[in-house]
Amino acid sequence: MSSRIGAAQKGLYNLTVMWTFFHKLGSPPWLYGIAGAIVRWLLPLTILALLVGAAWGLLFTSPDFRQGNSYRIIYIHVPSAVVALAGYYVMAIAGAVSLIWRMKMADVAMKAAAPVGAALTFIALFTGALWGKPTWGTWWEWDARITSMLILLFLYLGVVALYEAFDNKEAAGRACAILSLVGMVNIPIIYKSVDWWYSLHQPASIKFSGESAIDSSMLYPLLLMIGAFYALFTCCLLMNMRAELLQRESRTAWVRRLVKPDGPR
Amino acid sequence: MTDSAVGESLAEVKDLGLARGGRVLFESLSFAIRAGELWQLEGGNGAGKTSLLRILAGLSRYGFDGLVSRAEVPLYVGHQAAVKGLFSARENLSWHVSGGCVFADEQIEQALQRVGLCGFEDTPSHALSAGQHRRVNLARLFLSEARLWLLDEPFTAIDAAGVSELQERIGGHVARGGAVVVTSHQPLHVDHTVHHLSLDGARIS
Amino acid sequence: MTDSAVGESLAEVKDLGLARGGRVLFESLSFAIRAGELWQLEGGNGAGKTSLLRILAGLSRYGFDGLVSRAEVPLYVGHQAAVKGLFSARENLSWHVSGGCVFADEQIEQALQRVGLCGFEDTPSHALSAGQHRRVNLARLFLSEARLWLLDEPFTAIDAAGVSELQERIGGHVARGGAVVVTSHQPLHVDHTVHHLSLDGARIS
Amino acid sequence: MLLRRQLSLAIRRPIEIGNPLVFFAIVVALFPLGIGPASEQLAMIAPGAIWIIALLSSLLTSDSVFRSDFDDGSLEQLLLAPQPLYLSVLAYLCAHWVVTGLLLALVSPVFALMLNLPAEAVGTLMVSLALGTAVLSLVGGIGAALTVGLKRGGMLISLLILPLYIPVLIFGTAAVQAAVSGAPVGPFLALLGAMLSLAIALGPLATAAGLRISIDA
Amino acid sequence: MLLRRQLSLAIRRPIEIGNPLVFFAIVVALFPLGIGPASEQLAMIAPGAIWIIALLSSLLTSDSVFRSDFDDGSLEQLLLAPQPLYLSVLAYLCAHWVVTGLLLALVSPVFALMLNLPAEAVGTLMVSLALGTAVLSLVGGIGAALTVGLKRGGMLISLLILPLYIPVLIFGTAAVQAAVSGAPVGPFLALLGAMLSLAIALGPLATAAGLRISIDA
Ligand code: HEM
Ligand SMILES: Nc1ncnc2c1ncn2[C@@H]1O[C@H](COP(=O)(O)OP(=O)(O)OP(=O)(O)O)[C@@H](O)[C@H]1O
Ligand SMILES: Nc1ncnc2c1ncn2[C@@H]1O[C@H](COP(=O)(O)OP(=O)(O)OP(=O)(O)O)[C@@H](O)[C@H]1O
Ligand SMILES: [Mg+2]
Ligand SMILES: [Mg+2]
Repeated sequence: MSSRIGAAQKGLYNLTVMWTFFHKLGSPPWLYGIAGAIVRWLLPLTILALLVGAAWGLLFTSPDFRQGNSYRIIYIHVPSAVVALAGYYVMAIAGAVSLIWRMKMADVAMKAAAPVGAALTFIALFTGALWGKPTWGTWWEWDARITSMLILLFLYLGVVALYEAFDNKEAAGRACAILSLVGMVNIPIIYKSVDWWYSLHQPASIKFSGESAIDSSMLYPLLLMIGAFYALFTCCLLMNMRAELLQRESRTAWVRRLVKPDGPR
Repeated sequence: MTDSAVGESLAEVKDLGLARGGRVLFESLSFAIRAGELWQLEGGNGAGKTSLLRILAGLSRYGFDGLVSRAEVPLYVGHQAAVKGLFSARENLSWHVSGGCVFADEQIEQALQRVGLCGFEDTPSHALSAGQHRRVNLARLFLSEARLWLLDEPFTAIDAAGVSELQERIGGHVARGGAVVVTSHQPLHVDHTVHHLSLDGARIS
Repeated sequence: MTDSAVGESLAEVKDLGLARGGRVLFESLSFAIRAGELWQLEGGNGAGKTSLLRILAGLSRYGFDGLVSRAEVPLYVGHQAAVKGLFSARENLSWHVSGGCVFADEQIEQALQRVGLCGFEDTPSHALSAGQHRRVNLARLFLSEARLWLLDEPFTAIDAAGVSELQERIGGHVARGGAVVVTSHQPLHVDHTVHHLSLDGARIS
Repeated sequence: MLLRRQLSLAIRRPIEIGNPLVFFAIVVALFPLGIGPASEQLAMIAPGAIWIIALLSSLLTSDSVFRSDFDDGSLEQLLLAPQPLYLSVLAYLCAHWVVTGLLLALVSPVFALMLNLPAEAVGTLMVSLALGTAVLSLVGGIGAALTVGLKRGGMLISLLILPLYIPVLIFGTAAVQAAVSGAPVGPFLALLGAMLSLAIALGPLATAAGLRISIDA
Repeated sequence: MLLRRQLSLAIRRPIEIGNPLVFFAIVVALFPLGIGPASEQLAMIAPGAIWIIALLSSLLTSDSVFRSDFDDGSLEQLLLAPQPLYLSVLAYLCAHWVVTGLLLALVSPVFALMLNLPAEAVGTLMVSLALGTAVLSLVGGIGAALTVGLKRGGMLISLLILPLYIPVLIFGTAAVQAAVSGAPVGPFLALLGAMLSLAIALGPLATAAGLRISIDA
């Protein structure tokens, strides 16, 4: 009995903690500070992981017996592709939060995620194209994954462009939130349809035939790079958010104090 | 001067503040618009009259501080005429987008007559003059059953005779227990107490 | 009341007649607008004021009877503001489509100051209020070197202070030997003889 | 009621209703001109070509669904109206579909003929066009609502909604190609139908929200 | 001066200039999606497809060359201005060409790559696009001027000007196809150049006359 009361109390306590946490999340100066703190330790770690992963992947693994050295681009290509896809969901969920709970900070997060995601998508496409030339003999192929990646890039660009087109940034945030939610409904549909469409025309798959054969000596640096890219995404996101916060709150007292610590309050 | 007893509140504003483009337009504005009241918003160009009316109407929903509540859907007449050039005056009214309820043909006929559009009922609206074009929209003042009217410079492009007819209509609506908020750069000549709300310094008089 | 001696004719109209939508708006109208004259076109909504001004400006070139001649290109201010929402007030004036001649920056600065747009020079015009938007266009009255001005309801959406400033400007232009034709539903308060041309029965007074 | 208003706005001029048709006809004529008149080649690309035309014409016209109402202030009145915005929006989009998609679906046999599409695929073409263009109109409405308040929407709307159009394009052409090759078309049409139901349920909601934002910006 | 004004209207927002590009990219992506990814087939239709895209994007955007100026009264002012209308119109159309045609010509190599066009035809593609789209802009201006005063121009403009576009389409694709097959491309480009001179001489005149009529209606 008493333990149940205790549990209930604990639940209540948790709820209040959650609530104050949410409340704090909604407070720009707090978010600005905490994001700064996270970036401060995460960024060096990310750079370290990137360096180690790159060195490991590029220098300490053996060349592939079929593709020679060109396969090493996988250490950039796959992580950026994976994180670009995940980034869209981060953006869309932030958009949903900002629409439903009217949390301004989610809005900021969504705005900050779009360009980072677009950049990662572009990197994935670019490295894929570079890789395609030596392996497939063509820069571009209308393959299911490639096509859906291209569409993902357009979805990201759409969000960025829509945001920029609005003068009223609050309205811009809501409009982008709607767009990214609609896009989130569509991503699985697009993926499935492109997949299906491709298999309809050319059932043979050139690309991922060697996938299962991936060697563990290649796998571990790859996993490390994927982790590093996730961290990189987080860092860029947080730094973007900090910049956006400063811009949005440029007229408030805390920003003024930040910029001119000894200025008039 | 007739002034009805204090009626129920049709719209209420608490602690309203608005800043646009870095300028504070008004701050901590609190008032209630009650049935039987006529309010005139005053202020120079760019004082924030339109912005305040749109907030009252519920068209602007964020970007301001404070609370706004409305008892019912108001009739809003904005800077734009909301008249489709391809439709005739009659069609514009009978298919008006805001009309959940459809008006009878005679009602529309009458309303058009009241705004002086006799003989122009079936002209496509893009072939009307500027003032006639606005009159098509203003005919809604003779049709609507909304109690709260929010009119943003309703007298624009209307000739002197039309203005006095409209002012009469506004006075009549207030006398029948409606409430009207008007912005206008001309003084109102109405048989009714006018509450002035000047936004130049954002104080209530 | 100053009235300059009869100046040269800047625009002339002979035997002008116009019918629109089956109604005769005016018939056998003949008059000349001379330097130093101020004309006010009068008439209710739909009387044909705008139509007449557009004929005078040379924008309407057929569909009427009679002869129109102009000495030079007039300055025309129509119902529409001709202000691009994407441009700031400054850009709107310095890149004005009608400007063969480019104005100096100080001139534009001054003109904007005169129409009370200090502090809004670089705001994109779509973020201006209705009256400020029209003021951007009216700043051309402080820049243009045209002698004949054709102003179609220039006081629309302008607040009381702005209207008297504009009327002063109009009076000044006429006094300096220009000619102005204005349509307005409000009486003009100018230090100058006003020639009234009423289109309600299309007679000259 | 609103539907009737929008439709009569659309067909106010007799010339208007013919215009989209002529547009389709001319663009259909462009394909042989641009690609070469070899008939087997044309037949091969016919399903794709007709679908691409449907897509583009839906795209181009959807920008204007709310534009004129926004410009003249009618949209404000619509948002203030007592009826649910969901229904009003549905009426607008339905009118848009009738004058673009449905019309195209009805005359598509002629174009199929011009591009040498086998006769047995024509029925499928019509049904898939009718279903698919309804989805296009509903999705296009979202883009139109989000961009209508922008001073320079420009081509932004195409960037926003073309990616969302792609599943419709893929399944639509797949259905027609299946019909050409004699494969069953049921699954594809069912998929288009499923997308349509999803679009009817969610599209007007997003559109309504978008309109509220645009009117406020 | 006017050219500068129009250009800066067009590129007021940095994001704006990217929009047409993205539009092209998406429409280029539609072709393989609609027609199928087989690369030799794509290469076959690539010249035609790119030209059709150029045509459509010129068509769609030319409607708006004078539209906003008409709506806000700037066009009246332009007609009253002292400078020759021929030059003003040329400036407007030139700005339109720069942000649609020239831009498309500059990025067309990327699209050629995506559609597997042989590399040796890319130069011809760029030159023919640059010349041809200039003609398209000039011709489109005539249609825009004639329809700008109509309350519902709608797709009327496409009806008016698409037939005039067709010679450009034919010679443009012919030039690229000649380059693909190794034939001399000079005659085709010369023809396009001749059309361009004709269009520069006559197009703005017709456009100016059309504007005067539209403003009067
Ligand atoms: C522009 C061209 C390309 C694009 C857009 C692209 C895109 C992608 C995407 C979206 C993924 C999926 C990441 C995930 O599983 O979530 C991926 C993974 C991968 N790609 Fe590419 N790719 C391209 C070219 C290539 C080429 C040329 C190769 C090699 C021949 C290649 C090899 C791989 C491999 C091995 C994976 C990992 C597969 C897995 O773990 O699932 N890609 N790429
Ligand atoms: N979309 C916008 N973005 C930013 N600022 C705006 C916007 N619209 C208006 N403003 C600013 O808000 C202020 C008030 O505008 P508002 O339209 O409410 O004025 P108003 O009192 O109605 O003036 P008027 O008498 O000219 O109609 C103006 O200074 C204007 O610059
Ligand atoms: N495009 C048109 N086609 C046919 N008739 C028109 C057209 N434009 C205006 N008219 C008619 O011409 C008459 C005069 O219009 P005009 O715009 O000149 O009036 P106005 O005196 O300027 O009125 P207002 O004071 O309302 O601006 C009106 O009766 C109108 O119906
Ligand atoms: Mg206002
Ligand atoms: Mg008038």
